[in-house]
Amino acid sequence: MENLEQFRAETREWLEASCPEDMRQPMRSDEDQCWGGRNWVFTSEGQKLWLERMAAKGWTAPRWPTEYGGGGLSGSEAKILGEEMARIGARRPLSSFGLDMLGPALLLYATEEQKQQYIPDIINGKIRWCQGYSEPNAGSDLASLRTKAEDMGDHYLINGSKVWTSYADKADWIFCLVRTDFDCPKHEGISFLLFDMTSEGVSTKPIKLISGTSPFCETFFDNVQVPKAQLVGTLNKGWEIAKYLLTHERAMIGGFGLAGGGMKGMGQMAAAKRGTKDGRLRDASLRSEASSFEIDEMAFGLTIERITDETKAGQGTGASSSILKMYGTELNKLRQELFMAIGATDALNFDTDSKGALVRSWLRSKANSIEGGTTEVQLNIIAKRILGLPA
Amino acid sequence: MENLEQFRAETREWLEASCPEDMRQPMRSDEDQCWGGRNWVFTSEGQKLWLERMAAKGWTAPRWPTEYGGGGLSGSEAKILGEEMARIGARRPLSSFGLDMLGPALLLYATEEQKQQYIPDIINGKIRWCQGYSEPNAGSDLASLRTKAEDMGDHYLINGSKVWTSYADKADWIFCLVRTDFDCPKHEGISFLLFDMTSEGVSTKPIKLISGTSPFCETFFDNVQVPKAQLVGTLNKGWEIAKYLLTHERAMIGGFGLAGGGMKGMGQMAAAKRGTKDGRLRDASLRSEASSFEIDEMAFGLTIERITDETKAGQGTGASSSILKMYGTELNKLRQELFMAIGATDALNFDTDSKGALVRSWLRSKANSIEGGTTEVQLNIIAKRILGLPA
Amino acid sequence: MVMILSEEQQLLKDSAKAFLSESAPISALRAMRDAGEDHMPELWTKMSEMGWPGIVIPDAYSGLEFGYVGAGVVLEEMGRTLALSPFLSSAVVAASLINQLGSEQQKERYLPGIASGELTAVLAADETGYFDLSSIETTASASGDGYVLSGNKRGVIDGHNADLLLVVTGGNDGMSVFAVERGAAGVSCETRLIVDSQCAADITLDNVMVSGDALLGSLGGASEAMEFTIDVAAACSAAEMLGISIETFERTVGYLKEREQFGSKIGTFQGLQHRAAQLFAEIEVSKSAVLAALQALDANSGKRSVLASMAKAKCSKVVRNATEEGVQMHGGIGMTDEFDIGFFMKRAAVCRQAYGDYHFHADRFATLRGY
Amino acid sequence: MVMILSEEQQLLKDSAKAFLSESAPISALRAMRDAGEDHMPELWTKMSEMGWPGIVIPDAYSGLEFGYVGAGVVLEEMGRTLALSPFLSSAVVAASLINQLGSEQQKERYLPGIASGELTAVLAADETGYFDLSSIETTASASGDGYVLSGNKRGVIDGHNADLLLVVTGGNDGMSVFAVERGAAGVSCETRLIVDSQCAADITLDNVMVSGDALLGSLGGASEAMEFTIDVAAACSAAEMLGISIETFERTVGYLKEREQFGSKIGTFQGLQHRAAQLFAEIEVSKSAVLAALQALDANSGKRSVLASMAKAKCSKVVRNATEEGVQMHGGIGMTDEFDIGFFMKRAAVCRQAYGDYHFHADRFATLRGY
Repeated sequence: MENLEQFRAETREWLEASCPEDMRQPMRSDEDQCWGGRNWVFTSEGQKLWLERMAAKGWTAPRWPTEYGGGGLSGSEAKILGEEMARIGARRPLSSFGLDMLGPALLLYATEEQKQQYIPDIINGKIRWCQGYSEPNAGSDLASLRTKAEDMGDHYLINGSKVWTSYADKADWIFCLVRTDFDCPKHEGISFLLFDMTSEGVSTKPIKLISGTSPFCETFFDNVQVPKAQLVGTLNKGWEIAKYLLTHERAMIGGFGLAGGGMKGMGQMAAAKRGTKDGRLRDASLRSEASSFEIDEMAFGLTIERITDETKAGQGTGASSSILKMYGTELNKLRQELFMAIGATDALNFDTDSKGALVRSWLRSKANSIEGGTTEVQLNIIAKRILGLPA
Repeated sequence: MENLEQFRAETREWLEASCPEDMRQPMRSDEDQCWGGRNWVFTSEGQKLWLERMAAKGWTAPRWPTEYGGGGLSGSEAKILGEEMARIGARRPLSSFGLDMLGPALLLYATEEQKQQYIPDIINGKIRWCQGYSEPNAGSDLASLRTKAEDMGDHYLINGSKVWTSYADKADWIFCLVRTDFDCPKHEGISFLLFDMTSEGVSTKPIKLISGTSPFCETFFDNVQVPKAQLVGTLNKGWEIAKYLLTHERAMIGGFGLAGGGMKGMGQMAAAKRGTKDGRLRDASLRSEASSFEIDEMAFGLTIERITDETKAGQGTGASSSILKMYGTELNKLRQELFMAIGATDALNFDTDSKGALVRSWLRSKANSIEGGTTEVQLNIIAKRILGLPA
Repeated sequence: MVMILSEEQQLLKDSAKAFLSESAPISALRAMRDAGEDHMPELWTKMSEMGWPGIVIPDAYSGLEFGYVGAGVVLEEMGRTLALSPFLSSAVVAASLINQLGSEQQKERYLPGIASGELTAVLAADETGYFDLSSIETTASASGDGYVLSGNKRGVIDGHNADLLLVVTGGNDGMSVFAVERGAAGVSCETRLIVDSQCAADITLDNVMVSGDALLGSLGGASEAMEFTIDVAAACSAAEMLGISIETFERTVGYLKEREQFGSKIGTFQGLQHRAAQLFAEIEVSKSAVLAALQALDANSGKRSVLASMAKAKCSKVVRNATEEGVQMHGGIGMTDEFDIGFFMKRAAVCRQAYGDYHFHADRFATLRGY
Repeated sequence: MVMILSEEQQLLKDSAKAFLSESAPISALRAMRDAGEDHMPELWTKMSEMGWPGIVIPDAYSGLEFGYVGAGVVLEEMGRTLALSPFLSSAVVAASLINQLGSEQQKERYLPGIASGELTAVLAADETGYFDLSSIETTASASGDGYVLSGNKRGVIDGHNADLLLVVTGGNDGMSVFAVERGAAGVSCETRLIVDSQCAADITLDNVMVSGDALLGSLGGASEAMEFTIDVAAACSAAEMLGISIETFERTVGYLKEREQFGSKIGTFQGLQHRAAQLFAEIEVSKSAVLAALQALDANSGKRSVLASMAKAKCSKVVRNATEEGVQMHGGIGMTDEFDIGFFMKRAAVCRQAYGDYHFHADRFATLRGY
């Protein structure tokens, strides 16, 4: 306990000294995130310094082993780091699919050489990764993928296409599910490959969403050569890694259900905008809806904490990522609906500047219950895997 | 139009003269209904007179043909009669499964002799009917019934049992689905029989519900002899009559979704009990819920009107009874929840006198979405028959 | 009142459907947007040739005097194809207000122009974004034979394209309405693109001088006519949302019948079947709500306001449900701009807010019902 | 705070589960009801032997000092078997109020008796039926060294069986609490059967004379302690509702796996699967709400009241959903008295109302959150 208090004090001091002032301001929009990578243009000197300083301590990945550049913190220490960052409103230094998704899978499934090669550049933000999972027409039936990797002796030859690849047009490397055996049930015969997006034969085409933004791409592979050393795990057993990653992704997307750090509560926001009467939000119907939402939001936030604590204590319930994904994304859709109601006619603005952010974010949220496994898929998983209901 | 105005004036005059004072009071509970039948004990002279007077004009069944004792009114006239009865708060003179269910089926499927024999006693309330449909373990799968009717030459021999028979212990006769052929798909081989509940071999056992009341029975048939003349429609084609009747039943149960005549609105009731502040219901959260409910209730009431009008105009949409049944019963469950919230701790009373009426009615309402075809069955019907979704 | 359309109303609906699917399909809206435009003047010309702008306007002022049920069935069809026009704002809402409040001279001056489609007018009432008419701060001061108007109006859809603004003023004397030419000195518009590809205008009135005959009705005497106008706007906007719900639902059910996943049509999954069936029932219920509200306007019945707020509140909820399910059941493709379903969600967002949102009308409903 | 049970808390939960399923299964409640009884004195004796009534009472007053998380896990298990006892009303709620407000002498006088189970006390606060403590009209007038109390208390569950009433008085001076023996002259009870087979008492205090040391704390000084007590009551009653939800849900899922209709197990129908999965998620979420509220009580944290009202509001909704789905998915048999599922719905109705219903706590939550 004393050590933890000491850790807290030192961390606080270091953060006070190291976190640039502009990295303590709330993010105004997604544009304020730092994604890193070969072609990243820092939006400010502060953003650059903040990433460098945090990466140097391994604190972009606080719990990963120090041998690959991670922070090597215990769970309790990492929690303290999070609390202390929240205390001063410090932004996350690096947003990254490498940190949130690929890294944990590499730590579990990759060879020592692969870990040495890929993990440090995830931690210091040198390489930006994207995820090649979904394919056209596959939809929720992810395992029906048809992108082909042929064994050409020293390399695989990749042909096919992916869809819903987040930021493929901005990423340096891709982690990708490919079919290496067509003569077996669909969940077998899938392998997990890593390759450079500048490889010859890779091309991307952004998909314009109803929100007007294009965070996703279609990605095409035309005779792309991938060295065999870039296969992770066992040939034809990639579905196991895929499932592990999907679980991670769900938990991450489920985090959408949480209110942003330091944000005002929904009800307070409504009261500030709509006005009060006798100390109560003027619109009684909106007040009821806001309180119902905040009750769920708070209970959901506590559920993430509880499940995290239970998992640490080895008491995890299995498909909890499906619960969090399903609940968190539905909650976020409701949150965005309430933002729209509070914003009233102003919220309808669709200008490309920050005035249109509200409605774009509202439209974007409708994908939450589709991406990373639809709400329906999560409900099926809960019904079958947790509740054991018959097929 | 002139004729209708004249009809309205005459009807108003007749009702004013003929409806006893105590039959113009709102019903306090189900106990105030008049069900008629051989063993009926009128609760007042007014109840007796009211039934006799209305039956004499055929106005217990206003639209049925005069040749069987019905009122012979047109749709517009019947509507006016209803409006004029509502105007003075006149109670329904006779509650009856004969009127609501069997009668319409007889008019459609029975022989002339059968109509002459059974319909007049339905109209004048001399015979009280019950309905023998559900069987133990059949549940929603009604057509899987196993009660057997063997052809014994001049009569059928009935063996088996029914469940959820409403008021079987108080009824004089039963209309009953029986299996007359076991060697065919389940929807075929079903026949529709009428017989006297005092027949040898018929016995009933009331089922106590969670509300503490016993409106339903188990009904047992042990070698009951039924004359062949009491078969309605074609042998083995009883399922057609059953479907027709289920549709009627659904529409009737869907009527639960309507507020009782002359009742105060939910919100007004809440305001009267909970109190107001600045002219608004004091509890803002309850107020929101009440207005949301009343909006649905009003829109639903209008939907019954619209569907009725469309049906009259030959524009009916098919499975509308499923929509009304599903929506109306869910609405009634919500209504009862709101009554409980408004009644607060007083509403928890479970005394057998009128103090316990609220909570019993709340408990009773939970069966609305089960009886007469569950909500799930209605949704299946809508999905498949109206929307044409694939099986 | 019998809750079915008369033969004339049904004919109008059928012809509106035929015309709109031909002349204003979704692809027309997409083309307009992609061209950077915010309205469809040619479509309005065609609608005007058919006399639609005169549907609710009395015969005496060159209207068709076809009533609100007529306007509603046209709006329902407009909701199905998302046709953009000043039909609701000018020909229905503004025309109704002028007809309620104006003198004989004023009606003669404005209504025939609106009925022909040559003049478009728009209500400039709200200043809060919440359609909170109790908070109007725009003032009218007497000045000579006329008035000077000052204030700010917010989020007036298509306001910058209208010829005439019906400016509502407030203050201690009560609400008044002035007919102000958009081009009048002191009137300025700041327009902004909104989500359904239209523009909304924030309008500033800076000491705008108007003559005495710009005042519709008496000074401070507009409350009753404004209540009527709110009812018109609510019921007719509900009709448009009904059309959006129906069209979105039909497209979604169509998709359920054709899309395959896990080796089956997704329409075979009971989870989706039940949600579709529930939504169908909700749409059936909102149909009745809309028709009753429109009929009550035509009859000017005592239940007019209750029914109008009921219809707006109900349809706001149902159209939200219908468009959300529409996107969800289409899955990823439903989120792409290339696919049409998102257009319905966007227009629905605008309709839900216009003339008072769910909370506004649920509150008004409760107040009208006495609690 | 780490959101898992400590080893001791888990042991207590396990032993409560074992004891209650053995000594107080649903069949015991049914037998009690059918015998025309309204409480279970023998069960209380056994619970007392195990020390349960002392769970939240400090060691100094012969309690176990096990805290609110401890009380909560026991209540959750009580919810699973619907065990009837004065545990919540006396040993948790009343004991907490005395412990908060009483002087050293008063605590020594009452708490050991409550901890041993020999003395039962009950809060007599509400007069409206809505737990509206701002409307308390019961008065306390000074009289000699003591006070005279007059007023009416409504719906005090098990009030006629308690030894001691904690009577809350109101008025301009603020709230005060008096410990009044139920047998005191001027106290009368009218009892009525309520839906879960207990009785509630409407209590009349007609010029009840009490000595000065019946006043807990200072005159008019009970507000803060009452807020704490509301938090205790809300969080612990939420724990009981959680137990009801879990048990009802498990029985329902069990039924889905065994019941056949249309030739299949009904658990294969995706419509039911999705609803069951959603309900499961809601129950998981309410588990966290309850644990956090209980932990905040033990820590007396600043978020205590917000969390308590959150937990009560959330669990009220979830237990309604769980019991409704329980009956619906069981179908006709779920409606029969012979089957146990209805007992859960009935107790849930009482828990949902007790110590403030959903609307009360949603409102309190919003107020505490500053809007």
